[in-house]
Amino acid sequence: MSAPSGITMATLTKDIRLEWRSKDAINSMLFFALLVVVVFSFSFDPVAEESRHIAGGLVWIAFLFAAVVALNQTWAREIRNQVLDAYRVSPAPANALFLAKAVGNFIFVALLEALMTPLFIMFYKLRALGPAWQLLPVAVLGTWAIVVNGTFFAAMSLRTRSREIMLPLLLFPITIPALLSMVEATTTILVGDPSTSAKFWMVLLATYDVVFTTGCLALFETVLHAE
Amino acid sequence: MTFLYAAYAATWAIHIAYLITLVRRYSRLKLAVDELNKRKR
Amino acid sequence: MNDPNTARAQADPIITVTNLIKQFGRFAALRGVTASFEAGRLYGVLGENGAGKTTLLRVLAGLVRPTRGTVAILGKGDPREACREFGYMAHPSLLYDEMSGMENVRYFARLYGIQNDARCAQSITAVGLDPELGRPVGQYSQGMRQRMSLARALLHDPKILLLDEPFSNVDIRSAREMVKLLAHMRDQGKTVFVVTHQASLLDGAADQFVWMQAGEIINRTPDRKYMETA
Amino acid sequence: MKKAFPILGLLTAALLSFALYEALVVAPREQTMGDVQRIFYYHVPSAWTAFLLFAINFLASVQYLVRPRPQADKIANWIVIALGALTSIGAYVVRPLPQNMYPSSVVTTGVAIVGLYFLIKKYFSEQETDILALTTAEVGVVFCTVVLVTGPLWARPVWGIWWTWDVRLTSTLVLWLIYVSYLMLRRFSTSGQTPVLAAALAVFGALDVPLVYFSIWFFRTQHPQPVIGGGGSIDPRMLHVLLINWLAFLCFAFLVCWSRYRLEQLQREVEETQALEALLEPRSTVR
Repeated sequence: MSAPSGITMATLTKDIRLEWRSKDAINSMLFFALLVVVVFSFSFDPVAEESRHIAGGLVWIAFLFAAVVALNQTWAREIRNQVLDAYRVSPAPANALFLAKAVGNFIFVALLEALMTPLFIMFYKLRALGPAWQLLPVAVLGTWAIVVNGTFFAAMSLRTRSREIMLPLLLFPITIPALLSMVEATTTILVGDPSTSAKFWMVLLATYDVVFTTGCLALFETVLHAE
Repeated sequence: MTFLYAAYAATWAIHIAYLITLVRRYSRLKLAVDELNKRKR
Repeated sequence: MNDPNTARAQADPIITVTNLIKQFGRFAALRGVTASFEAGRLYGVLGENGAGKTTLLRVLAGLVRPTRGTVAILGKGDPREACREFGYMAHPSLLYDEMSGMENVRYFARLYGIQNDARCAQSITAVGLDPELGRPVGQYSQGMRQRMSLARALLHDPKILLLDEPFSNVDIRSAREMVKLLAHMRDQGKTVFVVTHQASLLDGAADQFVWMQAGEIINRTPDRKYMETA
Repeated sequence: MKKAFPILGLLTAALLSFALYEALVVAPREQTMGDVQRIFYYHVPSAWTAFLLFAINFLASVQYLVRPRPQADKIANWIVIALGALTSIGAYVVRPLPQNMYPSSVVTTGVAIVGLYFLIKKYFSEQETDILALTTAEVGVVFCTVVLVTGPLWARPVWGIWWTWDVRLTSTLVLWLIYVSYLMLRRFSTSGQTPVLAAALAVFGALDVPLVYFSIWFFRTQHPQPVIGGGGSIDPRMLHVLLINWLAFLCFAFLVCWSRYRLEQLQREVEETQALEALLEPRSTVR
């Protein structure tokens, strides 16, 4: 029985290799992210001063939107030839598959965000007044919060009729506290208001990640095998 | 004052609407039960 | 129960199924199947569409939970615990289309904790395919895909093989080769279940034919002719 | 037991009308807001009832998930007891408590949660915990809708705005969203094990509640908003009327849950008999 981490790595490298080989998913997603940024920028054309107050919300809503479309594809390849059955029949633990898929999604969504951020900065003439380095931990914790629950609910919505719409329906209510933390942390950093700091929001995001990562690892087995 | 009565009325409107759906669901179920009993005899 | 030196022990029931019922809503896929199967036998499971053949196989593989009834594989109550002991092959290929046969088999080998590629290449050649074939599985013919899927099922040298329509869309010559391979495995002591509509292929190879109809086993005969004439 | 239902129904109706009388006439008139403050006597009890129902849903869902796995069952018992102890101690240790939460009420909730958990454990079979979870979720959403309707109706005359990001009102809104998605998952699921999926989502939803509360609470401290129901202590006579109303709503909720529970039980019995019939039908296979 090879260590679960071995299986996670194998699944992750397999996914990345497939993604790299077919590239069609990544290209369409990158173009989609670009569209989302442009559409958002058209609908709001704020002056530099104002944009600092609303940019946090806009950026994260755009990321969430792009992430949901990416998360819907998580299990597409496993469903096509019922490969999931091959996995369920094998002695490999369910959590190894989940972690590989979650980390794979994290890399995928982070890639989208890396593309979208410079565009946002350009379109909204953004310049962080507060400690800009704090944006990185907020982005990492926030993206993981979306992706870990997203992967879990994508697996859960496999068992429902309208699969594409079920994922956001399940994901958004549960993600509200994380979304609020990301938006508020980003806005506090951008506005650079000395009286408040983004620390509380980062602590809350970290707790959110820990709580839901444990929850996902505890419950994924039952969801995977609920045929 | 009207907001007070509106709020109270709304509360009961919601509850009664839900109870109506329960009653309708129950009557539909009753049909199925009767049908089953008929077939069993 | 497992007294080693008597003949009876050699043919100990490897799988016992009691009063197995599976219902999808109102459709009764399995209506109470009770049977036990000995090790080292090749069983041909025959029957029309909707007779419950695939459901029975999926219940044995632990992919489907029975509504009622019990399944015991190698003395273990829950098939999932015996998952290392059986190989499963289904109508869909259970392979990644974008990866070549070898890459697929190597990935699934990792799930069973098998690191060396020699074992993977060996199971691919066993089904008569070339391990070096670089083409992705998506571009294989249906017959080649079925055989690669069989290679994936044989990979970890399981005691039990659960094969759902392994010969569909496979040309007669390669189907006969597959049957020879399965018979060889049976001789090595493996228990092989083959769900198929081409029963004639199993003549002379299968030890027993299990006839299913409307979710029940209606007959178990040593050869196919007996059922047709009855 | 069947004939107890109408008697209880009459009793509850009487209690409800008495509570209505108390709320409209007996309760003292609030100086600043005037009579519109009386919405308080419907708004807050509905919220408390909804939270209680969602708590029962959470406990029943945990039961449903852990009962088939004895090892997880033991762990769950200890977690619940620890949770109860934690909230009771926390009530006195944590200063300042979020606005107008009295230590005594926090302790009672903590103890009630533990009590409810072991009550459900004792009297409900695995299948019944699933029915209980579905019932409490559905009726909980109805009470939550009431809260979300009466909230703005109260905010409008007093502050001239329909919606205020008040901590409790917003938490109730998020809770409402979570449990509506729970009900939709149950309706859209095509899986044989829908209760398992629903129980997993219910656990996720409950894990989310404290995070929702604290994120909005801190959000509110940064953007001060008018607060529904005032912050300070409450006139004892008003509290008296509030508790009567809450008792009345609890009885009403109990009756609604009971009938919805029986309805669901009957529904499942019908489905089972139909499935059994299909089982015994003459052998017709798909040609």
